[in-house]
Amino acid sequence: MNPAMSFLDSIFVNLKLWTLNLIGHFLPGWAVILASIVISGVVILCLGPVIMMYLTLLERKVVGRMQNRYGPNRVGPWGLLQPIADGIKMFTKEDIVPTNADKVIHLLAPIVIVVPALMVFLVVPFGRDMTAADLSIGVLYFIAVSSVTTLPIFMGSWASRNKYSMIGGMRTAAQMISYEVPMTLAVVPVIMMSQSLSTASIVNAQEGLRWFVFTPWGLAGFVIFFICTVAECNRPPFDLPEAESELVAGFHTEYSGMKFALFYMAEYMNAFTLSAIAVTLFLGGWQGPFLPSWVWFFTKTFALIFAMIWFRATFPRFRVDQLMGIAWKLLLPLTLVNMLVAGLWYFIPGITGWVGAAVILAVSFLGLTALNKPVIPEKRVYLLEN
Amino acid sequence: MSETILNEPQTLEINFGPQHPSTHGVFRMRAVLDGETIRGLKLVIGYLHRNHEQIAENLTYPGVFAYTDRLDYLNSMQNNFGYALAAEKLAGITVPERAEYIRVIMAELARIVNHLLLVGFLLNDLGAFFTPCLYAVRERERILDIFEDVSGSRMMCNYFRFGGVKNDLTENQLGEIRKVVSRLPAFLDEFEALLSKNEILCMRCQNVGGLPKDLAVNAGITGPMLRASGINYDIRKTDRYSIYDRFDFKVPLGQKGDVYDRYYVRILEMRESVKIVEQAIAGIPRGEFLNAKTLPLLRNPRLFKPAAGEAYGRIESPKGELGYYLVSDGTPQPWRYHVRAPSLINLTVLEEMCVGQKIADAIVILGSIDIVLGETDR
Amino acid sequence: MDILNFGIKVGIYALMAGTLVLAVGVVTLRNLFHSALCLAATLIGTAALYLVFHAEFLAAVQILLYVGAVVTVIIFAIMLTEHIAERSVAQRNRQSLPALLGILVLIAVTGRILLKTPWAVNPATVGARVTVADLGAALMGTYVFPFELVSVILIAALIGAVIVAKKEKSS
Amino acid sequence: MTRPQIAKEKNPVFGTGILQGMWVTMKNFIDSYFKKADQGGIFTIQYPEELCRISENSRNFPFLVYDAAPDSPRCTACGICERECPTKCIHVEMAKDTAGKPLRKPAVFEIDYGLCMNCGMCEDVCPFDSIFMDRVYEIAGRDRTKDMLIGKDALLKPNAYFQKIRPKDAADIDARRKAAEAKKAAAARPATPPDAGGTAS
Amino acid sequence: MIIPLPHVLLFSLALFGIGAYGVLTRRNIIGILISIELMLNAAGINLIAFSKTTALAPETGQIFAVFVIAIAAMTATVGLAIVLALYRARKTVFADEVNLLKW
Repeated sequence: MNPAMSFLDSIFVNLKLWTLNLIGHFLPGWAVILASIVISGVVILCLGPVIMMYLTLLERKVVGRMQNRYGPNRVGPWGLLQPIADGIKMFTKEDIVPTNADKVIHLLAPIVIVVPALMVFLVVPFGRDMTAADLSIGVLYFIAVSSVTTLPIFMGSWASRNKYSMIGGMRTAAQMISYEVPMTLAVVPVIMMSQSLSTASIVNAQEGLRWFVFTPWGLAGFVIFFICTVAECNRPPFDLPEAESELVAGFHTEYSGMKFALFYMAEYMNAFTLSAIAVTLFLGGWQGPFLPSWVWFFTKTFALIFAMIWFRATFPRFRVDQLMGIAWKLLLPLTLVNMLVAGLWYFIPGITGWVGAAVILAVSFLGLTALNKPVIPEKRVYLLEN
Repeated sequence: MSETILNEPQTLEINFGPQHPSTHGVFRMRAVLDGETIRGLKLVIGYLHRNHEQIAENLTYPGVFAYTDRLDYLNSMQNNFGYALAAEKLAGITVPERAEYIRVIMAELARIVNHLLLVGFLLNDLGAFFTPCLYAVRERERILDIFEDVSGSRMMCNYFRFGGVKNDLTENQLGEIRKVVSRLPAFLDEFEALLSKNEILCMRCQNVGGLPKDLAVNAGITGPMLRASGINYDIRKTDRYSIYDRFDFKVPLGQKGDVYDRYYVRILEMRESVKIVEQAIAGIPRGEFLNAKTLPLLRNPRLFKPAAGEAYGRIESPKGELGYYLVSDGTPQPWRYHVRAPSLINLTVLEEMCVGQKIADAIVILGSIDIVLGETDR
Repeated sequence: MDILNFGIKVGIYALMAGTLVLAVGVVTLRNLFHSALCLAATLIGTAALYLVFHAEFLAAVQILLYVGAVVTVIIFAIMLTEHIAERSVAQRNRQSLPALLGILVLIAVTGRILLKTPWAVNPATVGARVTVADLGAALMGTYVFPFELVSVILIAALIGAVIVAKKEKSS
Repeated sequence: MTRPQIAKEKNPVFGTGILQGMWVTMKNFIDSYFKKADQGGIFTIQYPEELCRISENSRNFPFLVYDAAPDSPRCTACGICERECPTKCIHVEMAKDTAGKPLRKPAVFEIDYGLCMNCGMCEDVCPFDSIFMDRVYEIAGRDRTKDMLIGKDALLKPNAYFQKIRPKDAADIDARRKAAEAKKAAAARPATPPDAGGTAS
Repeated sequence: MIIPLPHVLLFSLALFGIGAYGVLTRRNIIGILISIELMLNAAGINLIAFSKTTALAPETGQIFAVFVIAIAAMTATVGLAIVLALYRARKTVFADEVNLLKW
């Protein structure tokens, strides 16, 4: 790697070190530690909302293009200031609280929901040595923290005292608990292979182009994990909790103004962090040739986010029982098979293991879909009468 | 919907509408839910009642035309057609050959418009984020451009007149129609690639909201909904009104009568409509577009005084059998005017189709019935 | 470093006090939903306490299972049985006072014993950092029997819960 | 005998239909950058900068035509349009001179655009070729009673305007009127004194 | 240990006491279940604290805490399933109204 590249690669790390050195000249040691935490924290606290704002713009642009229209293009060049205009609008909107609402919890829910969304950023390796806190239990931390998201959604739906909200909240609980299971199990092969829970060392285990997604179990795991992440952050085709054609707006029906914006923000930050984790686990994180590590990371992450937006532009929504059926009857058995396959792949080296693993996965996928009779499209015949 | 269901501990009564994103207007359903399953469902209609029939009885016969546009505001051409048929029958007016062709072209274009929009919004009800809807609207726009070019208005066309149509079709306009229609098969292929085999759509639609044959017949269901249940009943074929006997087209029939069949029958009907329009453009004769004898009647509507009597004109509107019943007492105003609105009558089986299904299904079933509140509530 | 250490200490005591306040909320709040939320907060507080003892794995499991799953299930049940838990219904039985007295006595006695006991602190254990790998090895080695037992019980509980909660078809 | 039928086969592998659908949206995404509107590109119109093409037949609200000057419109205040209007949105009052004699021109001619449903009935029934359908559309108002009630002065537009927006119809009508006038003049010349000739008020 | 062991033990004792109070006084079965969760938590804290200080093998306490969490999850599921069944059958979730075996 040439020096210019390595300079670019570690530009943010060096920037922080330099700042800390500067502080070290003037202040005692504990202040430096504190400053280090504060710098990381502030960066994450800024990064989250900014990413969310521009994700909304990106989504509207991409969906617009897929629907043969421009998307926002009035505020600023190419609509770049649209998120700011939206933010101003959100701030100035009236905050409506229903009469019968549980006021305290109604207020707390949108605040609480942002917290886990931001906390996940802590373990995301944005680039070489760019993990805010390289926890030894990184992946588990991510799973644990993202599972908390159910709670504020429940709070919001219950506090609104609205039947639509209530049904949305019920759906959220069912959906998120169900999809956590295959999601967690899909991660297991990765942990088995990299023999670590720390996100940074998982990325290190995918050195070069040995990304996990290039193995049969990795590909299957990635697809399952990605489907589950889409379901976890309630994005189409799994957006049942806020299904606007059925439940008006689901759990945030009764929210307006800034509170609604916070729900929105959490959703988009979740979309980002979950994509980032998927990249970390399966797509080699920041690993990649030629470009600086963080460029690779953001490219891959945004590719996944693009895929999420693409899903949104293409698919109808699942029904609640089908959603559950897919999690429990299709994805969960597949993850179990996948764990087995990962073991096989590990112990049978070379092409045999590779092909064997692929065959087992393909056969089990076909078998499971064939067993799931109700979800298989039927053959239909249409008579043409005179 | 009995009180016993309501009194069970786990049921929840919920109102869909009149302000709800997917009730297609100000329609209201009172649903009793058990978890996500619908145990009972009651329709509440009439929020858009505008006294259509009473208004029409206080207008001259030609003056009603503009009001029929507003019945099923998505395909005013078809509404005009039915009313024109009824009034022509009442007054014994003949329609010139060319006008008949123009009428058929317009009616079939309106059918395509309606079905495109229906499928688009059905997909919206299914939760697709506007993409199929906007693709459908993209094609619909081109047809609406033709409508504007021909009749002067995009949606409230008010194009038909007793004994013909308002304006003639120029060669240019015919070419334009041919161009638009020739795009449609390719578009429908793309549309089907997006939808018809999509597993999510199939899962959501197949075996949902099935309507058995006998119930469909007994409830008086007509239109694509009836044909999706497998009954061959198309007024274009049975009545052969206007000049529909001259065209070669088929009536697609479903088998199960579920939402998927209703969706797919409509796609196939659009393909048949394209065929009809192509044949009509090819065969359109020269001649007058409006019966010369009725022109003074239109210039002076009070002279249009059909002899006392009654007439029922019906057409196969995209939603079903659209009938107009007119009774004349010899004055310039209809003595009785009644509309048999397919939207309303097709809606009556909603409860039978929805009970036992999930909430999401109820929305989709409602979407697949294809109602327009302007016609339902009148 | 003293300032930092002191800060951490104050933080831990504050955490413990806050957790206790929330726990009191759990048992005293009338609205069951509120008390379930308090429970979630208490559990998160305990998880934070686990972090203090360098039991990161356990903290994560605590949040994942307790907050993510158990509390959610509890709230689910509260929602399903909601209209019973109205304000007009008494949420407390008549043994409040005796219960309170008894528990105060229990706490007093046990607390006294706790403070009197000379705890034999094992310095090797204090310094040890338990990694997830250690835990895994222990689960699969020394404690494999209880581990399997727990999984069997889990399956049994799962099936049992499904069967108990399932509606009879006939109605 | 096999009847004609269309069979919709099921997908060989679960998930291929989903991928097919994704391909369609991706194709549209790419096309939106490289293709023209009628070939699958972006078809929206950027409104204030671009305007829709409006056809000659297009109609929305009625207006009145005058030939020479606004104070001598074609309208004779006969009230036929008022009577035949399905929504009764037209209000006409005939002008009277100081003696109270009717003047065969409107004193008040108001159309409530908020009520008008653009049907074109008034145009059909007008025997004096006076009222026609306009196609202005940027006429939003803030008050439904004040801004939407259009009076005579705003409604009256010169014949040149009509010729501009609907050249074909205007040419037909002008020719017919000229012929009628010529015929009338020809018929009038021998019967009446020359000073009564100006009946084309 | 950054804070002395008895303090932690006192804390967990208080937590246990609060939980026990809840179990004794709540009428609602779900409320009782919630209180039981609190008590189990107090036990978990004790396990961790001891495993950090007095235990011979440092991972023992953690492993048993994991078991406690698993058992707690089971209590919650089975208990709530019973509550739902009860609610469906008897329309009540109050422990003192479930007195079928009394006579």
